[in-house]
Amino acid sequence: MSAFLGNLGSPPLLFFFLGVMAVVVRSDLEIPAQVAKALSLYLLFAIGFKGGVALSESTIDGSVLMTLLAAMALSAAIPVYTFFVMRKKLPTADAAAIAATYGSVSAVTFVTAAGYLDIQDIAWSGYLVAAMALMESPAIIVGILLYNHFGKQGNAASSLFSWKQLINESLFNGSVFLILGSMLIGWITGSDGMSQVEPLVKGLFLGLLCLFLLDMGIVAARRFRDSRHAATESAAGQPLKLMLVAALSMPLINAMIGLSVAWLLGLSEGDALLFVVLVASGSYIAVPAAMRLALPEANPGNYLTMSLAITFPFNLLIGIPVYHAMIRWLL
Amino acid sequence: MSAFLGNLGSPPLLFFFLGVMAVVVRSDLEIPAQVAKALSLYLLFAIGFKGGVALSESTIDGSVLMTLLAAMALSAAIPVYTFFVMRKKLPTADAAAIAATYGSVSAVTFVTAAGYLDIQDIAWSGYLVAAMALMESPAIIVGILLYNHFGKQGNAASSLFSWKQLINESLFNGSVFLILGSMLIGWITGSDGMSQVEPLVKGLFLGLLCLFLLDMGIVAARRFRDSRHAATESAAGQPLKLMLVAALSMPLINAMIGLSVAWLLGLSEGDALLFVVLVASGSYIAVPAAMRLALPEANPGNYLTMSLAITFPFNLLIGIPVYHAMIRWLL
Amino acid sequence: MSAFLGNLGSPPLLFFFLGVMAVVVRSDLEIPAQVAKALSLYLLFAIGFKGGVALSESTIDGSVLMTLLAAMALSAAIPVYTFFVMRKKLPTADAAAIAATYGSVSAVTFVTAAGYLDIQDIAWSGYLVAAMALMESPAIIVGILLYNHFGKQGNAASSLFSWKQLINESLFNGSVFLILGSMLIGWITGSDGMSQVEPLVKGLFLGLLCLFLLDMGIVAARRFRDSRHAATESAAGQPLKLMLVAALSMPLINAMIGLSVAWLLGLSEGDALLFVVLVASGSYIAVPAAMRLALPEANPGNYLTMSLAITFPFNLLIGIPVYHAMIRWLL
Amino acid sequence: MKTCKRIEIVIETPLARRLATRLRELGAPGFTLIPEVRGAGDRGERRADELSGDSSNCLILIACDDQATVDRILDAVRPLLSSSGGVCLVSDALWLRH
Amino acid sequence: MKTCKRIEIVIETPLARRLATRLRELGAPGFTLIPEVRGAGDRGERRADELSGDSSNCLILIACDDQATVDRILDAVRPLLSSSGGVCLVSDALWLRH
Amino acid sequence: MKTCKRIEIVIETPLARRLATRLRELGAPGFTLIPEVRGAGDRGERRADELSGDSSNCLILIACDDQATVDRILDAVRPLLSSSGGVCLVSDALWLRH
Ligand SMILES: Nc1ncnc2c1ncn2[C@@H]1O[C@H](COP(=O)(O)O)[C@@H](O)[C@H]1O
Ligand SMILES: Nc1ncnc2c1ncn2[C@@H]1O[C@H](COP(=O)(O)O)[C@@H](O)[C@H]1O
Ligand SMILES: Nc1ncnc2c1ncn2[C@@H]1O[C@H](COP(=O)(O)O)[C@@H](O)[C@H]1O
Ligand code: NA
Ligand code: NA
Ligand code: NA
Repeated sequence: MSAFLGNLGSPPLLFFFLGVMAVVVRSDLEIPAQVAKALSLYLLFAIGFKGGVALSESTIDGSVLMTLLAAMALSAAIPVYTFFVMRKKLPTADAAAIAATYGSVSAVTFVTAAGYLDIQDIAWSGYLVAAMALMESPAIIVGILLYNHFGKQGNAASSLFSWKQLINESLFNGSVFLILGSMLIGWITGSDGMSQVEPLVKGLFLGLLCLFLLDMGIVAARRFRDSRHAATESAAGQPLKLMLVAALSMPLINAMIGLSVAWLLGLSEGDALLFVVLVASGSYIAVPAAMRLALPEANPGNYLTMSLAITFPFNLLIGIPVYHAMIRWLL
Repeated sequence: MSAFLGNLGSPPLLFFFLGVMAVVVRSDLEIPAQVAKALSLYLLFAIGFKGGVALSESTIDGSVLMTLLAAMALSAAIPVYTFFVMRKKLPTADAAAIAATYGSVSAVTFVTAAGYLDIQDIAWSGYLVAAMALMESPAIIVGILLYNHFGKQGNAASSLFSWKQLINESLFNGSVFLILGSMLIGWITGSDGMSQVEPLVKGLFLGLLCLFLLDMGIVAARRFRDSRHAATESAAGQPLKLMLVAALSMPLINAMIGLSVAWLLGLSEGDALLFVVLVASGSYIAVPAAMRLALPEANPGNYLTMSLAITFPFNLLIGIPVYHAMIRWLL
Repeated sequence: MSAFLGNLGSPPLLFFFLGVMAVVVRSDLEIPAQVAKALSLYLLFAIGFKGGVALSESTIDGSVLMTLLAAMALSAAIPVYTFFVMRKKLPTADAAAIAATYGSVSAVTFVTAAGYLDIQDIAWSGYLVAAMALMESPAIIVGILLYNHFGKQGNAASSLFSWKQLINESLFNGSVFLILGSMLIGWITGSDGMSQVEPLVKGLFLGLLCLFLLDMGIVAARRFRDSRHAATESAAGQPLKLMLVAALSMPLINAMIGLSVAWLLGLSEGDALLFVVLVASGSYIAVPAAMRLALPEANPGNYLTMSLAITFPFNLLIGIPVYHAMIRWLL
Repeated sequence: MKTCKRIEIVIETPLARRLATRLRELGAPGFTLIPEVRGAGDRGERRADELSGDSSNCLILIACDDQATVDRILDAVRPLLSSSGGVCLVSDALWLRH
Repeated sequence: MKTCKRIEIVIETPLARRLATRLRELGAPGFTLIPEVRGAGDRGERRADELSGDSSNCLILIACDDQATVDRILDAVRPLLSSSGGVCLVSDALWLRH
Repeated sequence: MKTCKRIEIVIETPLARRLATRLRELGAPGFTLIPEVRGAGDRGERRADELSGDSSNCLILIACDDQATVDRILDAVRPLLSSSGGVCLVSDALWLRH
């Protein structure tokens, strides 16, 4: 419980709240778009580099490979069950997009969880950064395969869309590429490299995370407001409720799955938390961008709102400390 | 006198000069707009956070509340006298806009004064950051009230302008919101929070202030040049002279008022300087933006040029050390 | 040889490779344009300030002035021989633009070399920063003079181009101005000033250099790819080969010239390396911008591709350690 | 393809934001806004370099196939231009229907 | 001066990037792309504030003096607009020859 | 509403800056400049990613109701386009008078 309050009371989380409040009181506070983009690149660079250096100081054994494999397998498996559940209520394209979204991961949730562990001086292993990077693509590919198999063929944008291109994009997507690349460089240069970039990579990490989460709070709250408006206007109100239920239950269900696997793998406290957070989070950067191209008929008002405006804050504020408490209780 | 030279010789001030020089020699040096915006958000975040942490370590007593009240009262009172003086020479809308401008504050002048104190190891209290945030809105509201009462009614932009909206905007204006929010978070998380974000909030403060003032030097010098051109073209030359006189005497007069109040309140050396700087400075961000909406017939070539291109550099270069010398002499 | 590997294995260089790889695998990784611009301003600011502080701690004697003079003389002389060689194969305008390009310098190559020395704890003198700034303009002016003398007169853009303006621009070009200004301020404020901005100027230097070189890798690789496409499309293939030969031999030849002069001047190990790097590098910011205005008929596909996509990576990856090895062997 | 009017408005950023929210009420089927545009006109230069963004312009583009709506938009824009400056151009275009 | 068609397309950023690379294949003599444009239309607001950039629009401008090419471009754009939204306007202009 | 010419020029950033300062001398009543625009044409791609900004374009929009001024502007633009590339389109529009 103190961990729970500890998380809520840490500057990064409070800045997320502040961003939400800015939208609520209709303040015109705004982080310039290019700066927000740069902050997100910084976080990927820093976490990747840190992970790589940590990796260079440990041994990569069978259990590491098992964990990476398990991460990829989960990111391919989760979309399958998600798709069939969602399809009962939603059009095939939307179901596939949501499936891909939740199979993939949220880098910022991961980064925040890593910061949460750092603040509490709990160790975590660098290879989990690799796990994060490896979980982006399988979900995208499975999501599209599902749609192509169960949905009607011949979507209109197909003229602009080729499988080869899409696989390339999901493998070498900017975020995935930067994080893997930084990890590799951290791994090659080790602690010598770290000593050169430490003030940037470690010193500024939590401070810049505050500013980034401030922006995320603004963006998430705006999107939530938009979708509420849309729900009210369409007189139904039903979709928002459905979205809320799905976007709150999916992280919990997936966290349970992740927790079981982490337990089977015998991960340490810190590693288990990061693993669970990866499984429980949903993408709102790489996957939505891929979905706009491959499944343009899927409505981002569904999948993006769910992952960005509901699941992301939920994991950030409640998920991380709750998953942590469960891990402590279990281990 | 050594303090005076000390201020002129500090890197932040010298970078302001450098920006001015860039315009004088027609260099194409330019800080990208979104980066300049980000630097200004950083300064508000850092000074707010620092102020909040300082606040959490001190006790809030009656004298603190008195100071905050005095600050707000001055920011409402100064526009009144300013308006009636200005109205003798200028159209009502311009007089009202100038009044609002000088009732409000310049965050960067405040931040520079705080840096000036830090460099000289003179203590200042966190609640003055709150005073700064509280002084933005009253001036805007009084300025518009004055115009509505004494000016002709029915301005053309009224279709886009509603009182409710405007009050909301001046209360939850981005800068005000960020500084109050950061202060609140600094206050909640205290020194624990500070230890997490210290390298960003304290370590980089003066360095980034240098870069920001470089940009301010460029922007201020350009505006000064534009207004000189405008003055020459309109053959009169009179307005520029009037602007110069007003924009140099107002900070001095208001500094005297602020000094008296600070003395009555019994503020310490550092606090008195910050208080005086608040009263003596004029806004060039929040107020001009509000005036463009509420009083579009007021010419920003007057009020913005005065506060940004004349009063701001004056306070930065001469005001701060002079007010400091007076406080030392008085206390 | 270990120095060679040491350079290749340092984080900044590896991030340059990573940027190149991003283009090779067609990743959509991209540093926002304004942020990349800000990073380049930061590097100029930091290296200038550091150089100025170093200068304030040393004495400026005759040998310093000799070095500065030699630097300017080389930046005016190199374009002359380059022009006559290039003119045998290329149109006059292109030859003049390439001449100006290689007479001038690459600030980032210089900055990387300085970082390379810092990492290896080899001392270098602040006045070399001044040498860098002084080498930009002579090359531009000589290049245009050569073109005006040997090329056909009356270029079409002349309506927008005046000698006076151009000289002003090459003297007070943004980068030159910022670096000289920061150096001056570093020199004035000395170690007191440095203590205020140290975390920004020194702490973050290598980390931000990594991010900047990541961007440079992307930009250079894109340009190389474009020019290869252009070469293939035009069926010739010849120009690319010519460009490759010229852009690889020029830094080597100029490095030999620089090395001889450095040896004559009796420079120390660190200073000699920076001097050689200045002479051997080619501009891809200031000069191309000036050439677009003064010599619009010169094709940036030639001079910019050569300096940015070939010479720059060559110097970064191979040049610096090779020149260093030669200096060690010679001294 | 359907004929329509192409309305193009250059106006200061703070006013553009307000105008954008009003356009919907006026019945515009949609709009596109290009932010941080520079310019010069009767009221001098706008450099888009000021920190408040109040000296940058926006360019708003509206395609509208209903003449009554066009008139309503122009009536709303006219007083803005008189008091705060800016430019509004109207031309004919064909709107690709899909 | 030569008469030509001025095609103007507002479309989401991820699609705009792809469209731009296709334009050459369709025979467009060139194009100009204004990035990070905001807007609102049938599918709600696009604020250009999302990190993936997928909620910002681009405005693509194409001058084209060959009617067959114009038709080819419009045929390629039409299905994009149907599935992903956006606007395409065509008007007449004179192209300054140099 | 007054008839006018709507001149639209796409040109490299360094030249656009100069052109903008010349426009006033040529009698243009004003202009609007959209910076950092990308594009492709006869001279290959301009990606707006280079640090000097010299590979980005600007789009300059000029509304002008005086034919003599229009001609003067076009005469000044023509040689620029020949030597440095770019595009200039002219169309008719109505200028909302306020
Ligand atoms: N003739 C024109 N053509 C294009 N844009 C213009 C013109 N006149 C003014 N503008 C734009 O409208 C803004 C305000 O104009 P003004 O109110 O005349 O100062 C300027 O900053 C320009 O961006
Ligand atoms: N009538 C319109 N005029 C100008 N731009 C429009 C219009 N309708 C839509 N747009 C633009 O096209 C984008 C997509 O429109 P839509 O598909 O209708 O949501 C919007 O975000 C606007 O930028
Ligand atoms: N047909 C066209 N339509 C629209 N913009 C064009 C066209 N051709 C060229 N441009 C723009 O003008 C710039 C220079 O063109 P060019 O000189 O043909 O390389 C390009 O980068 C484009 O931004
Ligand atoms: Na997941
Ligand atoms: Na004041
Ligand atoms: Na050189």
